[in-house]
Amino acid sequence: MREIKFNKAIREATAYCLSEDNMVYVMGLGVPDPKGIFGTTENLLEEFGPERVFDMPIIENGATGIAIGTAIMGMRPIITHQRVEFAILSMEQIVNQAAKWHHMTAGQSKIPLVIRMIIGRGWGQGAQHCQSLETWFAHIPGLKVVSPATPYDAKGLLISSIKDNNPVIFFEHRWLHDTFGNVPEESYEIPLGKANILKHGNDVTLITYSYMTTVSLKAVEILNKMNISVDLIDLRSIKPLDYDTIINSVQKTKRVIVVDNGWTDFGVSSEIISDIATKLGNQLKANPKKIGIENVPIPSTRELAKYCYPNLKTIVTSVLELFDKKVDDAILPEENGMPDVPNKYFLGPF
Amino acid sequence: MREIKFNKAIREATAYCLSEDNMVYVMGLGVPDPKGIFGTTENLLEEFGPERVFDMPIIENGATGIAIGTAIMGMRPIITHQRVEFAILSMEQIVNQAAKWHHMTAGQSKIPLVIRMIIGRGWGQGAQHCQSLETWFAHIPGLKVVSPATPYDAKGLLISSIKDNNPVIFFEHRWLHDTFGNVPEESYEIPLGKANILKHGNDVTLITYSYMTTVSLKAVEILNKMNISVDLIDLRSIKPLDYDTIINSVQKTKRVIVVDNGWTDFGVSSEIISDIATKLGNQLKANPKKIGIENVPIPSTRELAKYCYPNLKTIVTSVLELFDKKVDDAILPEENGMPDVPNKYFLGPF
Amino acid sequence: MKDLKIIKNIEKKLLYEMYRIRNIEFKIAEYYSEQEMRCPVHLSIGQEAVAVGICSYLKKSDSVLSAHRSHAHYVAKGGSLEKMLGELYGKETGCAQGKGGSMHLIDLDAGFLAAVPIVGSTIPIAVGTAWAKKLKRDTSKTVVFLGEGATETGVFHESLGFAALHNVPIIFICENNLYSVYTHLRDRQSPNRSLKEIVEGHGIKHFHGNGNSVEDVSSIFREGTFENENNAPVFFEFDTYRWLEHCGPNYDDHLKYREDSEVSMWKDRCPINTFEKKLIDEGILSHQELEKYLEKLNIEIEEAFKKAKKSSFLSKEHLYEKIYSD
Amino acid sequence: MKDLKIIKNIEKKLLYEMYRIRNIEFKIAEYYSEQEMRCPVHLSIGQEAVAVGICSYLKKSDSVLSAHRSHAHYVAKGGSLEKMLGELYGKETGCAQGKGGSMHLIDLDAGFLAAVPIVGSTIPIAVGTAWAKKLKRDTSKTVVFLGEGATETGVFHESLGFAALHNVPIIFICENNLYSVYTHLRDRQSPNRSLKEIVEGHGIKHFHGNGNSVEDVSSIFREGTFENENNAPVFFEFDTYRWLEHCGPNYDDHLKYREDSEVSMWKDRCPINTFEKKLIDEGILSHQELEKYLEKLNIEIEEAFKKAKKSSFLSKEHLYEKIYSD
Ligand SMILES: Cc1ncc(C[n+]2csc(CCOP(=O)(O)OP(=O)(O)O)c2C)c(N)n1
Ligand SMILES: Cc1ncc(C[n+]2csc(CCOP(=O)(O)OP(=O)(O)O)c2C)c(N)n1
Ligand SMILES: [Mg+2]
Ligand SMILES: [Mg+2]
Repeated sequence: MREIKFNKAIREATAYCLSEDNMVYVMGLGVPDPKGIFGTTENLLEEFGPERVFDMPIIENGATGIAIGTAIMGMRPIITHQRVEFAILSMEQIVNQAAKWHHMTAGQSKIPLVIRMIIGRGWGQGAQHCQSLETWFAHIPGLKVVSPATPYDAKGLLISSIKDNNPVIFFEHRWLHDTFGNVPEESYEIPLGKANILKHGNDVTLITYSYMTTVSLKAVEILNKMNISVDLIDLRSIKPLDYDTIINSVQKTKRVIVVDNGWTDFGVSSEIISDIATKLGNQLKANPKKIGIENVPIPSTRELAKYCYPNLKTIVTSVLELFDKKVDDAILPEENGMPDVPNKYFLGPF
Repeated sequence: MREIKFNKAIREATAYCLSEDNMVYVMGLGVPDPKGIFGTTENLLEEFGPERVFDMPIIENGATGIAIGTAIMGMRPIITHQRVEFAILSMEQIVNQAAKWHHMTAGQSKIPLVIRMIIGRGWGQGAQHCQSLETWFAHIPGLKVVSPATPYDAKGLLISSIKDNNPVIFFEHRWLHDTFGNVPEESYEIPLGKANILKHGNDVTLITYSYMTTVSLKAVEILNKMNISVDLIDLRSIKPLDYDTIINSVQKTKRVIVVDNGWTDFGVSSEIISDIATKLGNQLKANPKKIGIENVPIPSTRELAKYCYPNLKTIVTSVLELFDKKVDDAILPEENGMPDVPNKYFLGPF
Repeated sequence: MKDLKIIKNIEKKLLYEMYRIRNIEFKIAEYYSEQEMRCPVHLSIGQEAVAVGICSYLKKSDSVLSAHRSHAHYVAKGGSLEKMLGELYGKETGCAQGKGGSMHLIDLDAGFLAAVPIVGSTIPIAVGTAWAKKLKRDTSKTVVFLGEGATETGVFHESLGFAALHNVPIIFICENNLYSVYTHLRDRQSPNRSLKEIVEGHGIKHFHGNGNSVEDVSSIFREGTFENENNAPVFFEFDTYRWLEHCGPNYDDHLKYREDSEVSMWKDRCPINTFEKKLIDEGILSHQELEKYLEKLNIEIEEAFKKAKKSSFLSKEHLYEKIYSD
Repeated sequence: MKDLKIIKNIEKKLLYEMYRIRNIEFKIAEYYSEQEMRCPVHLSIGQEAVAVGICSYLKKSDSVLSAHRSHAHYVAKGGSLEKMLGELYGKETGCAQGKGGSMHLIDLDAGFLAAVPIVGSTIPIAVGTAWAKKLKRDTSKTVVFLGEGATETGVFHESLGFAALHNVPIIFICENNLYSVYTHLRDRQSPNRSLKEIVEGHGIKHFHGNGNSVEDVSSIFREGTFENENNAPVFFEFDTYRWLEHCGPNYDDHLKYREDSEVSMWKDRCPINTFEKKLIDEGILSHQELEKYLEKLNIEIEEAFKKAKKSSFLSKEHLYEKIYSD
């Protein structure tokens, strides 16, 4: 199968839906500009015209309401936000209106709406340009929350999200946009609300999503070398959360670690661990664990920011601790020298 | 000690701080109006004048920014929101700005700011007038989150919140405003970040906060009659969360139930249970449990809304289940006939 | 109310529609104390002329959105009375089966798309509605009602900016009743503020008129919408006044947040009385004819209440339904 | 730069300050490729006249707030160059010890209170600052710089409304550089929009001028602030142009989101060249004098870079410090 980048997978899914259903449109700051939202909307304007692909003023809240209005009329808007922080301005429309509309109207109206939010770390972004607020949205009944980790999933989950008749918050970690993966040319859907078991094992369950899935995959390789076999669950969707897949796995392995993509206090990992505890607490062989982003506002300087994020070593070490083992540094590959960039080709400025 | 209502305790704390420190002011929709935010700001305008106590246009986000600006200049604003839903419009200022300001400026500026948010159920409010979003704020480093359950705590916690040099989100459940309790006339502070053990027992730990504390207190009485002794922890603060008090209690009782004041998915109870599980999971005699609001948009009609909320019976039943016991209906007092009002004197309209 | 359709005389229809709203609202106020309509209600008494003056010139296929104070708009747009009362009583016969309550009226058949209680929130939603119609080459109109308080919100301005930029055929109707809850304009808006200038600064035409005269409202509305047939947004501001308390069934004159003289001045300018007097003076309407209409109206209203009271509630399983759409 | 203080001639001072900003910015652009300033940078090259025209007439005790593109405002207000560069390098000598980065400059000693990258967010914060001063009877000024893009945000309008209502002595400076990132005004604002009318509709005086003429900027600014001594808010809009890419150290003409002719037209109107030519033509300044200044400036800048590069980073424990204030 051909390999393409994550950002191109997003673009392909969008282009497919735009061509398949003329009710779909894309709106967002910078959507038709030369950078095309990290390459995810490149040339869509040229291909589909300015009624389907367009920019907007800096009106995040208003634009969300406008999208809701078009959705009520049967359209299927996709909104993009280059940082989740900009979307915070539109929480009112997302949470009070879009999320509840179908229930409030007793099913008479629906809001098929995809809101793409770019999250994650990088290059001195500072406290207001790198948050990961998945848990906020997952707390709200009526929203769906999706978070792909691979180009394949990005395409399939985005198509499903656009076809879904509900408001879907679609989180893209910035460091994934440039990653490569196998992606079929034809269209396909990945069901929302179902997790994906990426690796099968018996000793421990590792649960994660988004960018941390890519790091966890490497951790699993290393752990395998140390004869620890891992069930690696990539959540794909955070809401609805696939409790069944999680529970089945943990029932088997009896050990579990959740690698959060955000802050761990009151975070996604808290929900997962609490669910496991209420159902399987007394069957576990070791106390469950969560790791994730340090609970601080993320500083701009790379020298402090680097301590905020879990990495390969943190994950491997945490798993080994469940078995009372220590990590052998020799077995860990060299870390990317600069922990504030996704790869060595990245030269800034954002 | 004299008994006063919760709303008067809030007013007393506010008036005390207004008179003690002329940097304190109160701003919010309806603050000086005849209803005075459910009686909590009654006549403060007359007492302190229009430069200290005032209304505002319908500009929740702008007003929060304005308050932050005054806080940078050394003032100590108190903002009020009659429903947490209105405050959603100001999440950007609260979360990107106020919460991170001190850290972002490397400690050079601080934001002493209290934002009072009224939460909770009632009288056909519908999906947009009854949410309890404590967990959102608790997820954010740099915020403090406080939620009193009694008039005594309301006064002491509000004074501490106003004196605190950080942004404090102060949650008041609407059904508490008319409750009575002992409140000293003089001023006093209750430390933020410390939970309160309301009842001591050995069999089970019951953790809760805000309105659900009042229901849980009744549950404990009933459980005591059934020879189940309970450690009842009222959190008082949700952030910083008093993990130590929780862990100490659960270490003793080895059984725990968390009664959430909001939705249980990705909620406050998830954080608490996950923390217990990571630290004490393997010592528990029964799997921990969470109960709270059904994970649905709350309908207006009382006939559906009533199923959304845990009540005395739910709590007692849940605790008994930990001991494989069933509830004896005879021992439960008659429930208030109308589950959509806080007491029989309530006649609407909001 | 079917009868209205056969009343050829448009003036009479306007008066009757205003009476209909007022009598429904007063009946809600009356029955509210029975504690069976267990939700907040924001009544429209005093403001009937705006709703009627606009909606009488809308077609069924035109769309209306509103906010917390929406009964008048819903009724004037032809929303089902039975469904509205059912909703206030929280019953399954309600327009949202009781899930919404008074602050979330909807009647898609009548073109009443939505009302929500967060001030300002339906403004962009309405702009989106109108814009979708333009994109779909649907020429029916979209009207959003808002209070003057809502013009303070950020999202109001964002919505105007977008509507002007994309030439969205949205019709804004602002009912300026001087108050946001208990707070007078003077405590919320600078005396130097001009809504007209703001709206026109955004690039949108602004019309202003007496919101207590149903004739003024409808003639200004027709003039303004004519001017803006080629998709441009247009803004109407009408001065009017709410008689009862902001939320709830009662007068609130004892609270003294507004001068008695102000209240009585506005009551003297009652949109119904002044117009009724005119129609009678001009011989367009007779007392007897009006009496007959009011009797029929009374029966219609009482029956709708009876039906609402008699209806059942949704059963528990509906709580968990329709959270997500299939 | 101490020397500026002893330059009696105000025109020279204005030119020198503009040069100072430009040369600092170009030096940042030059060193950026070394990959040691690892944060986004929004450079101000082309827009120096607004910053200098305003800040030269502010006192140290006056306050300035800005947004993502704040280097010019910070420098013009007298912010420490060493601290700014330290911040861009993420070092503990930075104005926020590296915690903020380029988008969060602060220098309280210089009266530069804050800059944040969320568009619009410092506008209400600045209104609050000015308002606190009024309440505290502190007569120093408060100035907030914003882009024309920020005038689209809801919070901008909310802030204007509040400032007008409470007569808050805030000074808004809008730099209209035609673009929000790569998006031209025409794709964001209706051709029928008038910022002047909007601002005046809110009840606030609006002044407009050539933002590439430091003389125009300062004379209009002085005129406007005189008019508004008694606490009223006042709004200034200046037309100007950004030369480099929105974010980052490079030209971006290859991206073709703006016409080459537009860029070169604006470069011909360079605020520095035009003013320099004038001063030389009028004999106020000699080439030699200027050369001498630029040499000294160069040394100052290079030394500040050296210091920033040499400084240390904060150590790990600082990550957990100052999350809460005591
Ligand atoms: C965002 C928001 N803030 C505050 C409120 C509380 N509130 C309900 S109605 C209202 C007054 C609105 O005034 P206006 O728009 O003039 O409408 P009117 O009630 O006069 O019809 C307010 C402030 C709200 N519902 N939403
Ligand atoms: C609320 C918000 N939305 C979007 C962005 C992304 N963004 C950063 S700068 C910018 C352009 C702002 O334009 P303008 O205010 O004119 O300032 P300029 O860059 O031209 O100086 C945008 C849209 C943001 N930072 N904040
Ligand atoms: Mg009003
Ligand atoms: Mg600009």
